[in-house]
Amino acid sequence: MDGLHVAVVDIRETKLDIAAALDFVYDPRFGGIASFIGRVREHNLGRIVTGITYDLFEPLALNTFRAIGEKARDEVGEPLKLYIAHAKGDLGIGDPAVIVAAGTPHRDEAFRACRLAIEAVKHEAPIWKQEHYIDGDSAWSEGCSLCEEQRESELQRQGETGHGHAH
Amino acid sequence: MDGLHVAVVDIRETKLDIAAALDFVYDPRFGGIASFIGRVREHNLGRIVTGITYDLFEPLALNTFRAIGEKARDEVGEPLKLYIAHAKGDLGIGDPAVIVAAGTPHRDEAFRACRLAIEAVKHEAPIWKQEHYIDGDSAWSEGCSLCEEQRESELQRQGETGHGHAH
Amino acid sequence: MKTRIALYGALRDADPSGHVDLDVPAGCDIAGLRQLLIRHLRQHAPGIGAGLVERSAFASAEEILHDARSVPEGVELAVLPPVSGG
Amino acid sequence: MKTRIALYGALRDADPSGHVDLDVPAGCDIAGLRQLLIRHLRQHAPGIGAGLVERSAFASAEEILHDARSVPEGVELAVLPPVSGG
Repeated sequence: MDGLHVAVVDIRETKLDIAAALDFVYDPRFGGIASFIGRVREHNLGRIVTGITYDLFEPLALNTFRAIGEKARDEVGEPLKLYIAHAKGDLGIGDPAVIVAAGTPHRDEAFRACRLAIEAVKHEAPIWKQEHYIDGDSAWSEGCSLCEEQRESELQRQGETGHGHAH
Repeated sequence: MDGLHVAVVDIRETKLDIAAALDFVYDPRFGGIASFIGRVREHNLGRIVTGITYDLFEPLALNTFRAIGEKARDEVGEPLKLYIAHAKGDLGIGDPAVIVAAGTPHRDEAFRACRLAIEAVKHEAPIWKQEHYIDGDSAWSEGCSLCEEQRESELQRQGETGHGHAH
Repeated sequence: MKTRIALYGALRDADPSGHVDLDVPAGCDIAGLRQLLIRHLRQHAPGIGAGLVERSAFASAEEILHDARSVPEGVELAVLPPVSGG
Repeated sequence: MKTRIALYGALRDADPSGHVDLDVPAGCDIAGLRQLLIRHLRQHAPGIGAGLVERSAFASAEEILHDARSVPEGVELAVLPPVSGG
């Protein structure tokens, strides 16, 4: 789709760039630009984090981002510009891991497109986070299954217990 | 409140700066940063706009921004950093008129604080927009009454007709 | 007492000075001040509709003053037409 | 046929090469491939629980392949543990 930019950014080569994201979604027709930056936090589940390694299955991640763009356009309608970029590799505390920016004529559509996109990136894109802790230990995060049968039973369990995804 | 930055920016002196907003809400505890930029659009209600003049009652606007910060903190809890800045003066197409950025540990709180703040800035702060059109005409926008009695009857009318605020 | 009321937004058209000065009787409340302003504008700025002032709020630099509040003494006020920021 | 399956996330620990090669009978579906992978890992990477593979999806570079799909011939696949991006 036009007006969509998707990227996987190897952070050995370059950083995620919010200014580039905002430039991409700029349009004289647009009054509302909503954006989200996900950064590496120094704590998770009570443990002190020193860094995160992101692993991605790149071609499918990019395909997934494109599909998310189509879904956002179906959801909020035209015109829309959307930017989705995710980091790959070893990140330190405070480094941006993901950037989503959405530009639309009015703000409600921009917020909805931005939120829809970041939720889908987190729950649908083939990306894995390995946390490194201050004690030298590392662990791959508990994640969200992409397997249809598993997703259904996970969603059902969430409905029963009233818990959503914390991640 | 700590972690709150509010500003009215006279654009004869300087521009609104999204990078400054994102720097302000940075915190190693925060994984989610949501932001909104409102820009001048080239069209409104079918007319071609060439620019906008923003008039503000500054001391009360800043007080209102501070109250919005408290409300956001009550709504999403601690920790939260919030940045609210609105432009004053003559803006061209594409110029940023308002910037809101919210940083929190997780993304849902960041989105909610950002959205709450921009809605309140639009509906509660003493700010007026004069649109300039390509035919040389100008008009102050229809707005949202700050007068208690009027607000109640306006909200009631919206409920009856099912129309929300377009602005 | 004399009370100065600063004008904003569409109400700036009412007076190029950016304010109006009204004679306000002691004990007047904001609802009364509103009527005084409507009367003043009818005479000095007939282009401004009474409806706009009806939909406007009065405020000090600190807060909105609703209709039942007394007009504070010696304080410059502002009249705020419906707002349209963002 | 031989099918190469690339490993990601926690499943990378199953083989330092980043992939496993499985002998897949003709007509095998993804559900069958999953059982073959579980059996392979039980033997070669006993540290990987079968539960993780149960919760993983299989995919080509273009799309997720659900359980009823046939294993495509001559295509490298990937096994995707539960995701945690963002």
